Amino acid sequence: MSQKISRRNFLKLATAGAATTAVLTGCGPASRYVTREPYTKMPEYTYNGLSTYYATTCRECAAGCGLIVRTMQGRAIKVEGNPANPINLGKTCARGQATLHGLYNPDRVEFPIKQGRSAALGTTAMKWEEAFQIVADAMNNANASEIAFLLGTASDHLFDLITDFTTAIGAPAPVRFGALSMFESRATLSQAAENLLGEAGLPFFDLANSDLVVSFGSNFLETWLSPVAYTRGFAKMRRGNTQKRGYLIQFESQMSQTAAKADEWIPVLPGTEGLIALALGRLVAEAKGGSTPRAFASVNVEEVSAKSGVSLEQLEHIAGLIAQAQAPLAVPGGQALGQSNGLSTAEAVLALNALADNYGKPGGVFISPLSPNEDAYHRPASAKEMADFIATLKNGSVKTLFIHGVNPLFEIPKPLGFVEALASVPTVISFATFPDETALASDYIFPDHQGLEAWGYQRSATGAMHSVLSGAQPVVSPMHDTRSTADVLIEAARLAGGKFAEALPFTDEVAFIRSKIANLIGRADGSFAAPEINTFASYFQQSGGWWSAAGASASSSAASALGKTIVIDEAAFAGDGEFFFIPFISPTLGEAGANKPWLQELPDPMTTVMWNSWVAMNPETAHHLGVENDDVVKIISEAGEVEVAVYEYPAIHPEVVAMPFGQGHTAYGRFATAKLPQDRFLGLVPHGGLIGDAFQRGANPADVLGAHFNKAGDLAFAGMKVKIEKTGRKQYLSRLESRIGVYGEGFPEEK
Amino acid sequence: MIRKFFEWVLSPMGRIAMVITVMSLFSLAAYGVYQTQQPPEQPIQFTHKLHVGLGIQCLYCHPGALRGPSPGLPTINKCWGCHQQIAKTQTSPLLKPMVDAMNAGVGFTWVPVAQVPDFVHFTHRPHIAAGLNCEKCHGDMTKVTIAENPQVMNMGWCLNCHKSRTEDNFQNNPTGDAIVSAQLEEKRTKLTDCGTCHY
Amino acid sequence: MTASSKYLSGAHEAHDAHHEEDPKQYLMYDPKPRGEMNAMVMESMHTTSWKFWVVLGVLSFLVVTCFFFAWGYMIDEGLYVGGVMRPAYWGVFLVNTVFWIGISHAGTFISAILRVFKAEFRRPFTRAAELMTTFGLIQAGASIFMHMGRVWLSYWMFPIPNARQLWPNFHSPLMWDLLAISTYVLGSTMYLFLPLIPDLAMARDRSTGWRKTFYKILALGFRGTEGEWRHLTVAMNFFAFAIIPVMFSVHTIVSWDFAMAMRPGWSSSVFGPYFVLGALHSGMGAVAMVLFVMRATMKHMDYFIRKEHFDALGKLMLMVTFAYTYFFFNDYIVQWYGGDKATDNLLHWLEEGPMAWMFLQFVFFNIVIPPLLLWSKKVRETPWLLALIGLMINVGMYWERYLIIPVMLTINRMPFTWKLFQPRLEIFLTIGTFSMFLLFYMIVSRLIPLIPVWEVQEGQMTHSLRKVGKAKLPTISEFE
Amino acid sequence: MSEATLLAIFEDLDPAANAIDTLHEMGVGDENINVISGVPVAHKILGRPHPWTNVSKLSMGGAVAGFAFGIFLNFGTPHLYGIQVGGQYVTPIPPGAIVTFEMTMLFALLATFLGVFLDSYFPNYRPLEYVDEVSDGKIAVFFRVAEDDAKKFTDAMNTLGAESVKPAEARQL
Amino acid sequence: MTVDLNLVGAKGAIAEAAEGKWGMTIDQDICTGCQACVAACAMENNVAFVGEEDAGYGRTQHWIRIERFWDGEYPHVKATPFQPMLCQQCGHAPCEPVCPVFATPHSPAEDLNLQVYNRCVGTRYCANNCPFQVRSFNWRDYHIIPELGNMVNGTLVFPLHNQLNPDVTVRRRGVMEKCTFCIQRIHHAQDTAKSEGREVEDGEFTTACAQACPASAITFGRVDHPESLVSQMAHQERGVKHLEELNTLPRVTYLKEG
Repeated sequence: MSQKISRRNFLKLATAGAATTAVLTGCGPASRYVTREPYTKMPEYTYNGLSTYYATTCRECAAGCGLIVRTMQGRAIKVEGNPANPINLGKTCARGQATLHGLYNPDRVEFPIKQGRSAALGTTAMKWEEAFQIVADAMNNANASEIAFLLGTASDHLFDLITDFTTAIGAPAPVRFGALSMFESRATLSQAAENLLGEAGLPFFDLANSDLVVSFGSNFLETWLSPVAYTRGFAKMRRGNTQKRGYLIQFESQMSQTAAKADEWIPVLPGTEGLIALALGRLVAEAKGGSTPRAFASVNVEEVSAKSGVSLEQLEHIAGLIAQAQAPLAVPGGQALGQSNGLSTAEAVLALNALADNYGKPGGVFISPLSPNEDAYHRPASAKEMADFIATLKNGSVKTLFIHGVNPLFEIPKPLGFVEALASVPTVISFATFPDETALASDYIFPDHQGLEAWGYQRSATGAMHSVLSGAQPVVSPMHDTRSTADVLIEAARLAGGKFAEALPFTDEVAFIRSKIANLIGRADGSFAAPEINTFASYFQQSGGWWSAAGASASSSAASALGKTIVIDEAAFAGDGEFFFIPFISPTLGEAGANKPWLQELPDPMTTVMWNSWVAMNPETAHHLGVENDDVVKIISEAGEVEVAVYEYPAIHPEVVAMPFGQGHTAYGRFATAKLPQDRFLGLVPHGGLIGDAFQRGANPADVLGAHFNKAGDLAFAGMKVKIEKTGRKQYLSRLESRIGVYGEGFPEEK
Repeated sequence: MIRKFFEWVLSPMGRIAMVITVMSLFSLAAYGVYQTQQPPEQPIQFTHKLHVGLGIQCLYCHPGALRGPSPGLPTINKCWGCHQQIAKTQTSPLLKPMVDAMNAGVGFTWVPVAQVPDFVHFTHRPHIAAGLNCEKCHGDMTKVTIAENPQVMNMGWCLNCHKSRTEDNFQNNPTGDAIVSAQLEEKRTKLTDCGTCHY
Repeated sequence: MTASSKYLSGAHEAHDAHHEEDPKQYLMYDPKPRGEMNAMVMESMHTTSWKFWVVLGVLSFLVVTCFFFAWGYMIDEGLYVGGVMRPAYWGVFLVNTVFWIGISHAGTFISAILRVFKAEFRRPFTRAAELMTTFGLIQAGASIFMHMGRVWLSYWMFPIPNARQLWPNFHSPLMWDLLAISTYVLGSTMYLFLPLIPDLAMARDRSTGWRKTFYKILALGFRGTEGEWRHLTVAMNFFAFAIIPVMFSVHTIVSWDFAMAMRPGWSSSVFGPYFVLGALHSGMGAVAMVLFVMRATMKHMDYFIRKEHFDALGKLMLMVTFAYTYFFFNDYIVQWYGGDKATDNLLHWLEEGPMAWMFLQFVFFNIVIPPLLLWSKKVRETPWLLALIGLMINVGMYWERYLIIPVMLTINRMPFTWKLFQPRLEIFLTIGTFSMFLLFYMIVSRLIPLIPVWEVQEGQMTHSLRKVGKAKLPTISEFE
Repeated sequence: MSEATLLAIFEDLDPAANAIDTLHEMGVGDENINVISGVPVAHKILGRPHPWTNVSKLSMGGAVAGFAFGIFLNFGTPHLYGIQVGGQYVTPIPPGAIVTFEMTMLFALLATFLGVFLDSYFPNYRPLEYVDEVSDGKIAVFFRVAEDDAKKFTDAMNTLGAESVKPAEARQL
Repeated sequence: MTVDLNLVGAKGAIAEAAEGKWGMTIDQDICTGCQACVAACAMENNVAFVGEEDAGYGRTQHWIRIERFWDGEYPHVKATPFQPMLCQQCGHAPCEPVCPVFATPHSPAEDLNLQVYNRCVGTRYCANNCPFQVRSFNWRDYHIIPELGNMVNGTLVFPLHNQLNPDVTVRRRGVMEKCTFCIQRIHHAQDTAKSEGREVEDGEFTTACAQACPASAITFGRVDHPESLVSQMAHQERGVKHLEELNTLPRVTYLKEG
């Protein structure tokens, strides 16, 4: 409840920003919602009723897609993809489109705030000058090792700035973590790549030029690494080649959106994907003739078929397809890696690619090129590293914790103990744009701009064979009294003086960014070239970043890969429940989309559920449990329990239950929490409705995840077993689909 | 009761009273309509008469009309561009608001006079391109101080013009040329299409 | 042998009994002096018990809350307080419209068609039926406006010149509806008023105080000169003939609102007559109920409204039921036989879906039960029983409309959108319209003579018993 | 010489008929006789001339006007601002049939109704010669005769079985 | 291209006369159902969100929805190809003639179904008569629900309104709405082309959904220009039109799998 009160206080305190909204809400058909009154001081480049377009970067996830935002009279009207940016080539996903609802969200933190961590202290507004002083004091009053930075997944200019800063003052390097990286298992991927190819880095799978894709639990059409790029690749694979229609096979225990597009979806028992990869490898090798490579020698196909529940015929059939395909491609990912044996699974799948000998070839596997101003691939922290970081917080060796771009209280599994860690840190300063759980649990909130109001750049870890640095610039003047975090740090460092001031010798954020892109000046192999910084910076702004003109040709060889023995040990499952628990990031909400009303209104592609979360289970399973649609069940794991409504999902392994991540907020604005209050005068028909705390929307699967890691240190999020209990309550899920028409509920005969 | 009223109405006094009531209602309505037709209160008593008299083109202050939907209303900078060179600016009480605004750096917001409802998507550009003069719709600005609408701008008014300018008569098509009349026909189709303004 | 003789004798007795019925049981052969009848009618208007006022109070409360307040609330808040949604964009409001228009058909049928065919039993209750037409149509109209999203702009549907140079769209069945219903409501109101004038004059001569003024104004100074009678009778005859096609057109056009639509289950060419018959079906039932209530609650009505009338009404109902059954079966089997996929889905949905209970009730109440009961003269002559059947038929007919509109709308050609309609605020507004109808009827029953006395007397003057041999035979002579 | 209007009230139709015959014999023309009754009584029963009426003519007139109006609505208005819908004619004939039919009927009915008002001078709240018994089914016969003959006629009526014979005075109904 | 119906005559004749002007193809084989088109449409056209209760009750305002069905039983169950359903801009639109006030007329110039919001009185007949069920009704003022706004010194302000697109009318309570093929973009493109004295080129602009679609499954353009991309897509053998048997002449072609 404390959060509730403090959130209310934001709204009470809200003054300056919201008053600038030039909006009428009169009635009568002729009244205007959007007044078209002119600027009082109109910039010469704008005319009334004509739009201006700005290139920037999407900050909704770490992919780094380029955007072109249409603005009119100082308001951002529409987000469009940047056609030049090689990551997304002018396309956007739903989350990118809805970023405007983040910009104009009614629940933003509108000015710096000091708040007690307990409700009693309440919240008070601050001046930015005080804020700078507080940050400066935090730096001064602690010796370097006692300052810690926790950042979001994206590798952006702020990360660079803080890295430089910490290295200069000798503080521990910033930690980047987020739900996306947690569910993407980047550490596992790069680890596997290193083990097999001796080259760390994020593999890029060139779907576009492949003709047969075998995906092991990888959800590349939804949220995995760079969904827009991979979707484009998929489309090309399917229809790009006029001679042959690309073929997609998906091994996954529940039919994800990606699996729904697959020509063959093969339900497997979680944790057996690696075995299947090996078995396929062996069969393919045999089909091709010649000796079976060491990688696949150890595996016993019958055993695999028995364990995974994939029939021998199916395995042989698929092996045959792979053997015949010109450019077969195997993609690991998603729940396959989120297992205790995730690393070896990844290795097995990469080995399968090695067998197909498609490394560095079109339609094969590449190591994603580094970004222009990147020395080496800095992947976000793995769950293990995060756990260590939390441990350091716990043992009180950190006096001040700066949090930016991540909401650990919501995103991190409870057993990692971030709550206690937070309690043991004297000063927590959050730079959150929105009043999320973590921000409300910190001492100060010094709100950063929303992505569309901010300067910066973002590296794209993967998604294209180009080396890409996406540039960001403000498309509108800030709505509220917010400051860019970089500016805050620079200002504070200046106030702190001494080594701090030396560490950040910049007038402001822009100056820093210019210093970081300076090394590209004069490079001729890029999207543009400029002799000196001013021209370069303006081009950089205008075209939304810099990228190499030609796709890098990866020179990795896979010779060594096949020589290595790969043993897939039995996947270990924590907990004594009878169901495998598979969490996945909601394709529409992503990790942090819950506060954007239109993302909430988007139906989930597979279940068409809106505004809430569900647990998908096979109708048989539901029948055995004696529950049906909309019944609220309690999911109990060793780590905790959540209550969520049942969705009878016809395409899921009977022993598996799946649940989307993204809902279940207890803060983070009105759309993410309590449902829109509807008219109660005639709530004769209960639709929607809430469970548990009236202030929570949906449920958060992270509450039942335990702290178990695979060998690469990534979270074994799919390695849980859970019990399911009835609660007897109902929660009507809002679906777009018709249960009469699609499932024949209450419909007498076969449609 | 009813009967009494009935008889009273029939009596001469009653009839007079009735007439008076009806007339007063009418005059009230008329007054209301009249009120809606008054030019609004502007931040400055801007005299179109004077400025147009000085030979300033409409498009100088309302340039958007050439390029896009809305001609735009001049910002204070534009006013200041000329007025700072005019001595009278500092003295004239009428111009005081502008001077103050300029010094305060706030500028002022005009009240749009010729405003179409938000379900009408009107664009100036094609009208100017079609060779219409501003006064065709906005009246003769050499006569008014504060701009006001010479007529009620409703759909019938728009359509009349659209139709008359595209009908295949001697004035539009003196030679009776078949191609011209075909063009006129197509143009009329476009100009009387609901979707041209409403979406 | 014995058995057969028994049968014969039995038959014989029955035959005799049939002959010995007393002509006095018929109103027309049981004349009373006009003055007496006037007195009876006046008294029936004046006498009210406390019960009357209690019911009146309850009804007016319901009208204020459930009709005016609820509607105002809906206009203020928007239609979302109702239950309409995709795909059931139309809901209970149009169900009510169709239902009330159906009720309204009874009046015209009885007072016009029976007048044209000179069915003498009509005389005492033409007005009671005609009132139902007017009040029913008022409710129907109200329901149409309730259903509109922006009712304050409904005048855009009227063909009036405007600055937008736009006229309504005469391609639209809704426009035909508007014209037909307005014609019908005006016509039937005038047709109600014309025969009322002499009775108002009668009341004028027999009342004092505000009633005197009231009747004086309404009676327009009617005296009963030959000229006035002549104009009146000519006009009434014209109305009697002219209003019949209007009546048929109205419900046909209402049915076209559905039949013209490109939807499974709706697009059926038999809908026109099907709906008209349905309307008469419910209308007759309603008349039966009204007569029963009148007879039970109002003074002296047992003189004017007798067994014979219920009997005749019962026969009418029987006939209409058969006709209705024929059309129902006609519509149903054509749809079923066609076997178009969407239609198939729809029929399955109706018969076995969640609303199957409604479908069954509708079939039983309208088609199965009435003929079985109305067969016997005893049933027909028992007022409460006939009223009960009337009630049953009306419930059934309401279900029928409900099935045709929201339930059939559930099933369309896009299975992804199928959803079942649930009424919300509509429930209150429905109660509102029903209360308003009853309220009007109760008020009017005490304001105007429900029995057209002059028509009754005219009838009694034209009927006489002529002695032929031993038998007294009823004889009817034309006065006009 | 001044005239007087007498009013004889009869219980039944036959004496009334006889009375009218007698009046005719005594030289009172039909134009000076008027009959008021509580039910419509056909003229031939009392041997009265056939009363004229314009109602039916007016109805036909209304019908024609309505037809014209319907035609205008359906085929006229689209040409003021034609809009295409659903690939149909701008001025379709089948709906035209409906529109014209309804308008015809509406106008005809209205005309009939107004016709009654016009023909019988409704509403009319001026004082009129009337007796309440009429609405009790009595037959009232008015006739205008010379002041001097009033006595004679009164007797004649009484002999024919009139309930009462008195000079008719106009009064507020 | 325009057709004078009174010249052309019978309904049937128009079918040949007008193959349409603007058209769209949707490749169901590569549509991943990612909802990007839905979001883009909402942002471009000021489509309102309705909240959990109304959304669950079938009152979503989506102008384009993505349908998917199930086929078969586990483990051989298959999700049918995602099927984006939007207004098909029929040549013989059943929704058009039933409106009593001409609120949804046919545009002779662009050959589209228009929805004139300010003329609509909300009889909802058009929605009933739409075989594709793609019309959505404004059951309330979804844009100004008080809970969406913040109270700032006594006045309610709606920050979200800043995003509304001024080129598209914001619908009020009680009117019908539907996909317009982004007619505001069509007009803008035509206006620009005209001001530059040229014709609108193929691919010069496109609808919001087509622009956003990451898989480029949606193509938009002139179907009456044989060389335009959309015509070529539409004339593949796997192109089908929905409910063609109703002869409503839909302008959207769906490209099936395989």
